[in-house]
Amino acid sequence: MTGPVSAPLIEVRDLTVDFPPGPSGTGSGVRAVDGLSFSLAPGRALGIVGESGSGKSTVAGALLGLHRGTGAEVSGSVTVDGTDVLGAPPAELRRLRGGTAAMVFQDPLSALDPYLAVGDQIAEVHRTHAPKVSRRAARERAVAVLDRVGIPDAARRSRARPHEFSGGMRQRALIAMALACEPKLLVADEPTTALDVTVQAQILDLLHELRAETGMGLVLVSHDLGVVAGSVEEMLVMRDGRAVEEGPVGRVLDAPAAPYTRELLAAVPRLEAPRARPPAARGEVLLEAVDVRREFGRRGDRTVAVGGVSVAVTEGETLGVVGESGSGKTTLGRMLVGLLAPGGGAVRYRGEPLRGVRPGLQMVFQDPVSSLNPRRSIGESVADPLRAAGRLTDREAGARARELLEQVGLDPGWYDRYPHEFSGGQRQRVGIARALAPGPKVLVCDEPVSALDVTTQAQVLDLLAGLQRELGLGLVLIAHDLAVVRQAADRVAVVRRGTVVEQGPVDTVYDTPRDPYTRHLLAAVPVLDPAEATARRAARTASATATTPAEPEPVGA
Amino acid sequence: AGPQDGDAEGGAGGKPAKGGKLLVLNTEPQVNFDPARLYTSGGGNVPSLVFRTLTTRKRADGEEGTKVVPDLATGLGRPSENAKVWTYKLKKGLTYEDGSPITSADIKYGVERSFAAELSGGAPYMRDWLVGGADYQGPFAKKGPKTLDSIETPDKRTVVFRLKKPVGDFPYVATQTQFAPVPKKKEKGAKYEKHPLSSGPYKVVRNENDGERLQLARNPHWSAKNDPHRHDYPDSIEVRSGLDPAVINQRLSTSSGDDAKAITTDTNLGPAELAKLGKDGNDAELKKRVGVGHFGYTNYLAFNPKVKPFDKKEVREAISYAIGRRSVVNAVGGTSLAEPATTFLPNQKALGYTPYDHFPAGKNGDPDKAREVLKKAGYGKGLAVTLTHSTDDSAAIGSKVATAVQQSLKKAGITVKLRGLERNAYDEKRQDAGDTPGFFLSQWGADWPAGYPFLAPIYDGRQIVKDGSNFNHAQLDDEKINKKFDAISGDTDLKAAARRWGALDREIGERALSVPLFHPVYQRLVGKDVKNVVISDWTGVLDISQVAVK
Amino acid sequence: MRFALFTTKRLVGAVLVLLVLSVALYALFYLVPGDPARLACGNRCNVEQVAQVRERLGLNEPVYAQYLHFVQGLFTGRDFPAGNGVQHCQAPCLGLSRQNDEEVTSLIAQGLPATASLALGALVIWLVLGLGTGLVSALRRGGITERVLTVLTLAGSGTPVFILGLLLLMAVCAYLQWLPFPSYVPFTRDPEQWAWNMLLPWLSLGLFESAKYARLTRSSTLEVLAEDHIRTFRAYGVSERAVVTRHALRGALPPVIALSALDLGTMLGGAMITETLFGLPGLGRLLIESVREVDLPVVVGIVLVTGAAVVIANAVADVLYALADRRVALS
Amino acid sequence: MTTAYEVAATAPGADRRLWRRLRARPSAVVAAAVLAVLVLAALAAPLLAAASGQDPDTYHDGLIDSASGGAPRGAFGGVSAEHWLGVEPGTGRDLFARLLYGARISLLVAAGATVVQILIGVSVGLAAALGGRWADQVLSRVTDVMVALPMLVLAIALTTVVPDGFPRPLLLILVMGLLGWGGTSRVVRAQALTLRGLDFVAAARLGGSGRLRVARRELLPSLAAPVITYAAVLLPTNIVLEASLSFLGIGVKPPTPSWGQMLSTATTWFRADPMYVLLPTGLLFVTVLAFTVLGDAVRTALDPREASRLRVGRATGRTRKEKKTP
Ligand SMILES: Nc1ncnc2c1ncn2[C@@H]1O[C@H](COP(=O)(O)OP(=O)(O)OP(=O)(O)O)[C@@H](O)[C@H]1O
Ligand SMILES: Nc1ncnc2c1ncn2[C@@H]1O[C@H](COP(=O)(O)OP(=O)(O)OP(=O)(O)O)[C@@H](O)[C@H]1O
Ligand SMILES: [Mg+2]
Ligand SMILES: [Mg+2]
Repeated sequence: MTGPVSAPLIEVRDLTVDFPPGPSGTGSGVRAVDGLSFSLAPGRALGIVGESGSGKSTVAGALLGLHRGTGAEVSGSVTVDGTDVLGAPPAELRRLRGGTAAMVFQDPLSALDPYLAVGDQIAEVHRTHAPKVSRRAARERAVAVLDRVGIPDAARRSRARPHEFSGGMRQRALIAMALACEPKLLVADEPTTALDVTVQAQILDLLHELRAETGMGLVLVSHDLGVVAGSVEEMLVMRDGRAVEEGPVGRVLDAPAAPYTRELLAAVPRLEAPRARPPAARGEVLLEAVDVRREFGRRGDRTVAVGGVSVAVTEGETLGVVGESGSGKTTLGRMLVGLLAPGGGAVRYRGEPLRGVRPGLQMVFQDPVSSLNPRRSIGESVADPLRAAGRLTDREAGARARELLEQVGLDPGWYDRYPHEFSGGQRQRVGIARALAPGPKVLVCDEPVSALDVTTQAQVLDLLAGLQRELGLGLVLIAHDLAVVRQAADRVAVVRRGTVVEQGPVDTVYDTPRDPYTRHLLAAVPVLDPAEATARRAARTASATATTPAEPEPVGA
Repeated sequence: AGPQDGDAEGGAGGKPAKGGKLLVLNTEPQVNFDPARLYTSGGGNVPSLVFRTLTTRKRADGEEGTKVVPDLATGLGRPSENAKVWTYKLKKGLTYEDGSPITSADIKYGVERSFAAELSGGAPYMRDWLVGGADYQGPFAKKGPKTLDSIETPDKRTVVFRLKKPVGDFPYVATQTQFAPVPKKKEKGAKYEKHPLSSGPYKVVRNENDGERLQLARNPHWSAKNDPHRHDYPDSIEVRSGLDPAVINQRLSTSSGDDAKAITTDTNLGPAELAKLGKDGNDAELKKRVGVGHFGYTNYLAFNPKVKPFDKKEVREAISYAIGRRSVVNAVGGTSLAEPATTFLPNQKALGYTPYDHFPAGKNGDPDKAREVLKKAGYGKGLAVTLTHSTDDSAAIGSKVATAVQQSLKKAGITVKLRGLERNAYDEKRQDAGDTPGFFLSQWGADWPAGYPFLAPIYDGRQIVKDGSNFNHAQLDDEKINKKFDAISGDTDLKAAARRWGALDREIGERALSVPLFHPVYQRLVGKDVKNVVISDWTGVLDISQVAVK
Repeated sequence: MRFALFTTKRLVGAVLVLLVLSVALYALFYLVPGDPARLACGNRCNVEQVAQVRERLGLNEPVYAQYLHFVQGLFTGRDFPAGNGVQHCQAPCLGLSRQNDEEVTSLIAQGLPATASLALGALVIWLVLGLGTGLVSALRRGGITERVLTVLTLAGSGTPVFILGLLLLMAVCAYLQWLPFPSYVPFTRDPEQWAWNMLLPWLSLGLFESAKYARLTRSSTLEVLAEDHIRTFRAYGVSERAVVTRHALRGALPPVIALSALDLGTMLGGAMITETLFGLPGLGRLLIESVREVDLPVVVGIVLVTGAAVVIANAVADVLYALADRRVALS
Repeated sequence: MTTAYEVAATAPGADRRLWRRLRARPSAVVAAAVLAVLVLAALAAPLLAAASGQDPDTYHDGLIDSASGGAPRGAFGGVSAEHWLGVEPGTGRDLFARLLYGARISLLVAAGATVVQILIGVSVGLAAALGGRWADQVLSRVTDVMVALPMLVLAIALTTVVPDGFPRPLLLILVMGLLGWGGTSRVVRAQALTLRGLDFVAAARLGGSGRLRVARRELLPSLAAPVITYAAVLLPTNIVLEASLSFLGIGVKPPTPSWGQMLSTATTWFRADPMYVLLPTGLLFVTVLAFTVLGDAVRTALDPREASRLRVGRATGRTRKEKKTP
């Protein structure tokens, strides 16, 4: 407000952020951001990309002075719309936060107060920056912005509490909160990471539209190059707290100067990439689900998680299962390995009905963090199934576990280490080793790579493919990332709300999708080419105006 | 004796006058308020405001207060047939709180109903003494006689009791609440206590929380004319019980607000409060408000000679020699709260106190003499015994005394193992004639100030109770001694009888069947506006019927 | 509707457990030394009298029969022989006190007001003190204020009630003479006197309990303050006071409410020591006395009533919790 | 899910880190030191008492004033060269020795009771969480009632039922332990229920582990942190509880001293002999305080939130180091 019009909206000079050892002397200090400088003109959009831990969120936070009072040591200078963020007095800082620059956080599930109505929260923030506004007017404003971000029936929904909103709606609400104060800058830290591709596309489109409408600046933080490609003009690639490459988005993606950027680009799985391996010969059917169904909850609020699905996996074959969040993929996977009893239909393993778990069917879990017991060494975790089976002596089990670790590409010497000492990709490997321990015939992998960096993703997928070849495993690969499935699966089943809408060989389904839903999904996948992205967005907007806007999303996604 | 200066007007001094509200702060709730169920010496304290009895204790300070005086009756009773028949004549014009007359039949009925199982709890003497009393089951009994023929009411004012044997103490016994009149038509069984019909100066207005809160008001039909012993100074009396003793004493000593007009009828000053009294400068005023009371009571070590090694008299003697009474007295609060005892009978003329010390132990015990005696008995190398006691210290038969005994016997080479029992278990154990422990703490108090109730239950061989509550712990059943009990108890000359009881106590003492430890002394504190404080040696507590708050 | 169903289910479960519990209590107190008949009869009863009393109290029946009669009385009421007539005890009949034939239900009804007064007042105190100090110390974390408050509240919990209460009594009533010594006045008789007289008991029990609540409030406030949504409001420039009062407190309350309901339930069984100390005619005192006198019907009666109170409080706490925090589903 | 996982993640191989974190808090260090001194003093009670030339049982009738209630003669409750902390009113027993010996019982009973409470609580809580719907229903209701029971009453009843030869400290441990496990069981059940939903439990089941094995190998290690934290709360509570039981007359039997037993006899003496009250009260208070401070410290140290995480400071906060570039 105070700065001259021509002045940059953001001016970051030599920003360094150190996180000192924890307040009670834990760990060593971390230099999260190291001498970073960049600037952004008003109304422009900047994308910050980089792998996990590269310092993206720290930079985003520094723009609003969020590190003040946390013990982090910040040096350099950050100026946003003429305000010296690091040195401004508290009142001015508070005005900046929300008033000048608003932040949209990564996790929409937890970023809203669970106890208050969404509308009230937005109104509260609005009144913080416009104290003269009456309570009532603030509420009206909240409804207006909610309506603006596409919440259907905004007046009614504004009285709902966050848990009654789906993930996409919550993210919209957060954006609405930002809009309520009419900021000049929107800082969005991974605004779509937790969301489905279709919802992600909607949110990105919304941001795009709002920028066009209000002329605000945008800083978009993401680890997904595709997300950034279609939404910003400029791009900053970070690694270990430093800028690796910076420039207009088209230039960086087309002709990356830094080797790291090239590496990053190469690892991104592509929807249109041809399959890297020959299709597996269809062998004997190992595992088969026949019209399985499963419901949760009691009479009052029943959800049908899986409503009659039939799939089959043969030896040496990979079956991909794709679908949006909450479509029942995990439930199906758990039924396939016997962790969950089907509520109807049957699962057959080698022709016999499955009752309970069995060594031949194993699963690799979605979340590499919670799937390992943090209190047990990884070797113990891997050896445990062997010990439980009781066929091997303790010593033999240990030896076998080491072999397995080696097999998945881990150093057997790490046997005694604990999960927290490993990266996500390594943990996922441990999970695979453990699943292999009982000598399974079929491995169900529930989103084995969704939590991983693109580079790590590629490694894990390679590992699975190798193992499959070696052991002749039947694989079920559950994923919401369509590109991943295209790369790794032989056949694919597209799930929507607990039923399979389309099933067939990968190429057929991807190249000539028959079901509209499949087409819808494919269209929502972000692409790396900015031009292509703009074209797709136009197409999406056109079809959205043609049909009704996004269908109401299921609650509790 | 009453307060320090001994005059009967304690507290603020001046003449007592009518008016005001008296507050009574007590520890024990008056759970029972039925005259049949009460077991209180001299008709109790609060109950005796409501229940007049044939005779009553004299409301006077100290020794004078051990005398028995007529109450409803015109005299102390006329003995005949060698004190086996006692005849009482009621005063004229006696009425209940509702104005209806009190008749001799009501006295008879009151005694009869105390035989009912529903109304158990009273003193056992009538059951033991009245002709036919042993088999009578009270007026509600399904089988057997409904009335007791040995109580006769020849006319409305005369009641005659026929006893199995001569009883010289009958006038004392007639002070108990079982001798309060109960009109048969007001009988409500166990519920009678909700509203017992008053014959005394006050009546029950409210009884809440099972006797925890009592509200008494003047009985308009009571007349001082035919009750020279009680007074009705306060307009109303409120009894609040269930209070912590320390709190009661603190309230009385602070004496602020209503507490200035407060007394307690069951709470003694504790050691800590006495220590405070001695130390603080401004406590002259407080000391004035403390009255000293004596109640015939003895705490003693009891032996059961049927149990080894207490069958050897030398062992019992050695323990008698070894006992250090100073430690024991200190354990219960020092010399202000206990007097060391060498006799079984407490130091009261009415009881027949005759001093003796058969096994002199001095203040701190005589361990050398004890060892010597032990050696004779063959325990030269020392002796290990178990002392059974209660875990409840409030009655001074608890762990504190036991530990003091343990410490003093240790010096004589006697190792004492303590066996503390919870109150009920302890009572059951020591009163179980078949299984009495060899060595335990016990205590005994007088049901009335005379030798008979003090000695007979303890040493009369006929009083050994097989399946009930036995107090003849030593299970002494000596023909010669039993005869003496019969002879003295028939003596209607109470003074002469007292002397004879004293001689008997001394004689039994030689047998070393118990080691008297101490006689408790009571220090009673009253609020600062309380007047006319009277503490008799019969009850040892302040007599509520004399108190004035104006 | 769901809450009602949920509560009913919990209650039914609890009633069953309470019945089982009463069996255990019966058995336990059956073993307690001290012949109840003899205790009821009095000190100097002879064999025949004790036998009569035993028969009258039904103690000559085998235990299981006694227990069955008790349960029967609960549902249909019971008749007891009394003097020249019968004493009818209406359902739910918990029996008669063995000490003086009072109906247990009426004894409980008489003791309840004092106990409830104590529990409710103490609840207010510990909520005010606990929430207050907990909040302040959460806000001033690491500061001197927090340390002082921590030590103060701990002083409450580290001093047994019987010391704390006595010290308060002596300080306030004896030394400073600010208040007369408390003596219970029923609320219905004189609400003002009631409050003045309950003040010290409330304080001593409330202080003792408040430490727990201060700590709970502090930790749950800190927990909420560490949650992501707090970050949102701070990042939008909302003032710290609003963050704490509007957002953190709301999240910190449910566990405090839940624990309060529970403690309240437990306390209805009588805060024995406090009642003893202040001479409150409540259930706690009655209970202790009855245990001493092996007055089984009273003991069982009070324990059952308390048990029921706690179970109800428990269910209420769960419902409150779920109402306050919609994220928690009733299960 | 993350929060549940954080529960599990509290101290993965991080026991060393835990120590480091604890050491970094001065209050925790002081508390630990106080407790160490107390425990050592309790263990060495006979030695220390002998060093002062006293024992806890001998009466000194000469040191008290029999005429005024048995209060100790001399200042500060009879402090002297022989009796460092004075003597007990009524008996003249040495207070220093009695406090030392008392510490043994108080700490032993509190620690023992805590162990029993934790053992039962953990077993019941785990069984409820893993045993299926019926087991859960039954055990949860039983737990409700356990929590509801007036512990003091049952304690009174139980102590009278047990044969009197039974060692009292053990009895107290059992009574407090057997009646006081409700809270632990609830905590454990709740934690176990959340943990049970975590993937590593499913993984263990897939690996062929039965319920017992899952409980032992997967859940128990992760429950350690919350249980330790809870135990740190239970311990001081149990110390006070022992005192309360003694107040009601069902503590250890004399002449064995315990703090609670001393306190219960001391209450009336606080004006006549303040030392007699203040010493055990003070000790009890210090112990409870130390346990609580240490418990809080352990809990914070075990709190995963202390680990790195983007925190947003208050607007009023300042960055610690501000280098302004021109
Ligand atoms: N509050 C904090 N305390 C200590 N270290 C921190 C803190 N926040 C972040 N870090 C560390 O700083 C580095 C950069 O973190 P940052 O969150 O900025 O990365 P990021 O690029 O956003 O990663 P991601 O993609 O996983 O969100 C990491 O090593 C991280 O562990
Ligand atoms: N244990 C459960 N209890 C109740 N509802 C459940 C349970 N597990 C899953 N559901 C519901 O069943 C539906 C399908 O869930 P599922 O986890 O199988 O989906 P998903 O496709 O794996 O989703 P995501 O991609 O988010 O992992 C959802 O609506 C979910 O809320
Ligand atoms: Mg980030
Ligand atoms: Mg899933």
